[in-house]
Amino acid sequence: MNVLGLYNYWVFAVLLMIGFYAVIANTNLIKKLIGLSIFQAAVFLLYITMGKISGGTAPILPKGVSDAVYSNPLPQVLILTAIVVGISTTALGLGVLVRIKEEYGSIDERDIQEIDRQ
Amino acid sequence: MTVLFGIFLLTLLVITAVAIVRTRNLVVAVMLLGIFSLLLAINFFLLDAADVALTEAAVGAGISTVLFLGALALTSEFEHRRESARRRALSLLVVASAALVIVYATFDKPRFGDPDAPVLSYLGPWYLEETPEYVDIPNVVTAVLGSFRGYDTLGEVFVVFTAGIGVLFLLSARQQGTGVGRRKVDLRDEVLLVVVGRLLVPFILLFGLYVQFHGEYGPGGGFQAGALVAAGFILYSLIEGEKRALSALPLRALTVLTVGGTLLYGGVGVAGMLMGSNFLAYSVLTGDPVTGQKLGIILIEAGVGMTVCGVLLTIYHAFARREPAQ
Amino acid sequence: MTTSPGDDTNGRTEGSVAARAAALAAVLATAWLLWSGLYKPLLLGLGAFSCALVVYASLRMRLLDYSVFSARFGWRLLGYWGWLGKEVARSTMQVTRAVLSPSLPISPTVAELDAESRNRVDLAMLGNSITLTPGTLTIRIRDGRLMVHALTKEGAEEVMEGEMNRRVAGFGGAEVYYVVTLAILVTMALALIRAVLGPTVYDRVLAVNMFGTKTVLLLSVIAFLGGRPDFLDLALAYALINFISVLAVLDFYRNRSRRGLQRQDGEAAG
Amino acid sequence: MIALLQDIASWILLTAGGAFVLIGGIGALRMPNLYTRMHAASVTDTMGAFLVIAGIMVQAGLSLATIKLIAILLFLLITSPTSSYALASAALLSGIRPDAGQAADRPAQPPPDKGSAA
Repeated sequence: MNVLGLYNYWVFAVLLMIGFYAVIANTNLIKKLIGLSIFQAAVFLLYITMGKISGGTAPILPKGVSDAVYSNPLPQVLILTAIVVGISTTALGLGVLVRIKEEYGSIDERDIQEIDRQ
Repeated sequence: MTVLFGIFLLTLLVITAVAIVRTRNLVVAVMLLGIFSLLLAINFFLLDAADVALTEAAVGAGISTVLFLGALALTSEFEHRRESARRRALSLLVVASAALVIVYATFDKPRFGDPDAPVLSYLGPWYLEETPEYVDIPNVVTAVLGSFRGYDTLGEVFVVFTAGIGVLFLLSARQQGTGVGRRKVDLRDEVLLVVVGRLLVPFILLFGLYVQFHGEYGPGGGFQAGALVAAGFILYSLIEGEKRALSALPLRALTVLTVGGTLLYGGVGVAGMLMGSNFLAYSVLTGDPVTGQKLGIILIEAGVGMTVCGVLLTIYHAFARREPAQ
Repeated sequence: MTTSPGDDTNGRTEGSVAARAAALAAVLATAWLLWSGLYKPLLLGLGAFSCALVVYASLRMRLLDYSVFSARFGWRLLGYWGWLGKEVARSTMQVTRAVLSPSLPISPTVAELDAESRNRVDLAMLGNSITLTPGTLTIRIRDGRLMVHALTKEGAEEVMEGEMNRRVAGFGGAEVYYVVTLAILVTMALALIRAVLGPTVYDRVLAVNMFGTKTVLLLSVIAFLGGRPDFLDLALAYALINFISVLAVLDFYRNRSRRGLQRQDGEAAG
Repeated sequence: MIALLQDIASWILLTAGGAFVLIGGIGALRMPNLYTRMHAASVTDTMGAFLVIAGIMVQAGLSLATIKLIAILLFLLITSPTSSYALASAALLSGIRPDAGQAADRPAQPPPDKGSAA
């Protein structure tokens, strides 16, 4: 169990880097945004993992139970709001891309740079 | 055993992420992103984060797919491979070495679920112990979100609000064209979809409100509820078309919802000041501090729900009403 | 109970909007009371407010203008569901045999079927019943005609014979949860393989869809496994809204093909 | 005694449900084209879902949880054929012929998207 005890963090690292790869290796701007979403999800996973206690349960205290172990509520609060903020900001990014497409006729980094150079 | 399930699901998560990056068809990428979100929600649930899982469900099932597809319809659904092999190899190198560094760093981290981890030793237990006394509601997450960290949540609501305004500025400028926008056809000729949609919309809305008002007792609250109610209206709009959806819930009403929600949240804070305490201190709202806390949380959660719902629908309509570029 | 396509109450097809609104309010109030399970004055008040708000929204959306919540509750309907259940069980076994036998004995067929009733609700119920029965799948409904895809010729013939058409008108034993969780997880992996392999976009949508159902089941099971059955809300959320993304895909392709863009410009994407 | 009967009943229901869920998954992989795959998927959606949820219901007995499970099952039985229909209509619209017969994906259909298998 000792080695598997870090599995969540490894998945975090891999997901983070998959998202990062999509951002730096692709020239398509929507793909970059999708990469950012994955990147973001990796961070969510890290926070929630750190709040987990073995044998714990969700921090919603049922009546009449006093000896239960609860996982940490704080990371959950942070991530809960971050998810909604994440979709709003992603939408903002998509809005910018739509305008870029209208102005440049493309959402590819290369095309945009070429047009800008002219 | 549950830990092993978690490990299996996380592996699926990584496979999905790789598939998302590799595909050239962006619609496929968005579909895979849907699977990614489902897996993420199950993982959150396994990690005891019921509230977070419900948020991911409310946002990931539907809304995020709808928004991405809306943007794809206005841009392009295929990715033309333009980057050079050198760039990809270089990126891969950077990414792989960074991943190795992070993995190396994790060996210093406390093991999964370790109750002695530093993260778990200070604030978390304090919230768990004090919530029954100060706020007296079962859901500690809601208590922290609404009361203990009310400033933070207010900030998040402002961010959501700003993002909504931003999309509005970007996409609501007048365009030449028919003025109908991207969605020329609705699904009204699909009898089956119309019937089921009409049947489900009231229940989705009711479920959204149920989640809103049971946030103190179970997983739920304004963020989840706002997204769920928005999903209900989006379903209606998908089936019946933009025109009908906008006559049922006009853009002006959405603005009122968005602004009203934010003002309600801020107003509760100011009310605390006016009644002789600090900004966002709910205890003074009524004679009894605990009741005051409860009232404050219900009010600010309502504000959050209104803003989130208003912003998500505003964004959705902004994309749906836009004419695609030539 | 909450509701199924038919079992709403007294509204005959010609009932007035007000009567339908009252019926909807009653159903919603029942649903709230059953879901909530907390009967404090504050929550009851909020519940009443919520129901009123939803009815108002439904009126604004003109959901009650014609009767989706139409009627026909009664023994006949109960009998129908019982019969449908039997059909589903029988055809499940047929499809199971087909899936598991090495030679994959299928003979896909498309059949067209004239519905006996033109009523929209009847059509929807018929269409969904056909899809619910494994081995047959409604793929298009236009002007009272249903296009049905069947896995085997026999299946198509059975639908054509039209019986369905006529009819329409603290938890012990944790190990078993592990067994079923395992089955669901493996199926998720299989669906993921399908999502990665494709080959068409729609195969991937199908995989997303399968994943959604599996998620609902898995969340229900885990809620019990963890001893917190009050977290079933999560599964309910997915059961209610997960199909929106499939509708969004349909909407996307319909609006795109209407714009006269090339159907498969995928070759250019190579 | 009753508890034992409950356990046995839910064992049977859940195991059978798990089996059908699995069969649906295998079918979705083995079937030759989209429409036939959808038939296999519907085994999971209908029979699998019903048996699994019924199995949990037997365990839960008469409680709030059972009512929620009934609601979940009901909505699932309404939405899952609906999304199958929407999916089939979308596929039909984009020219994937259902009369492909036994033929596997490739010949009868438009070229596949250049997907992740690339």
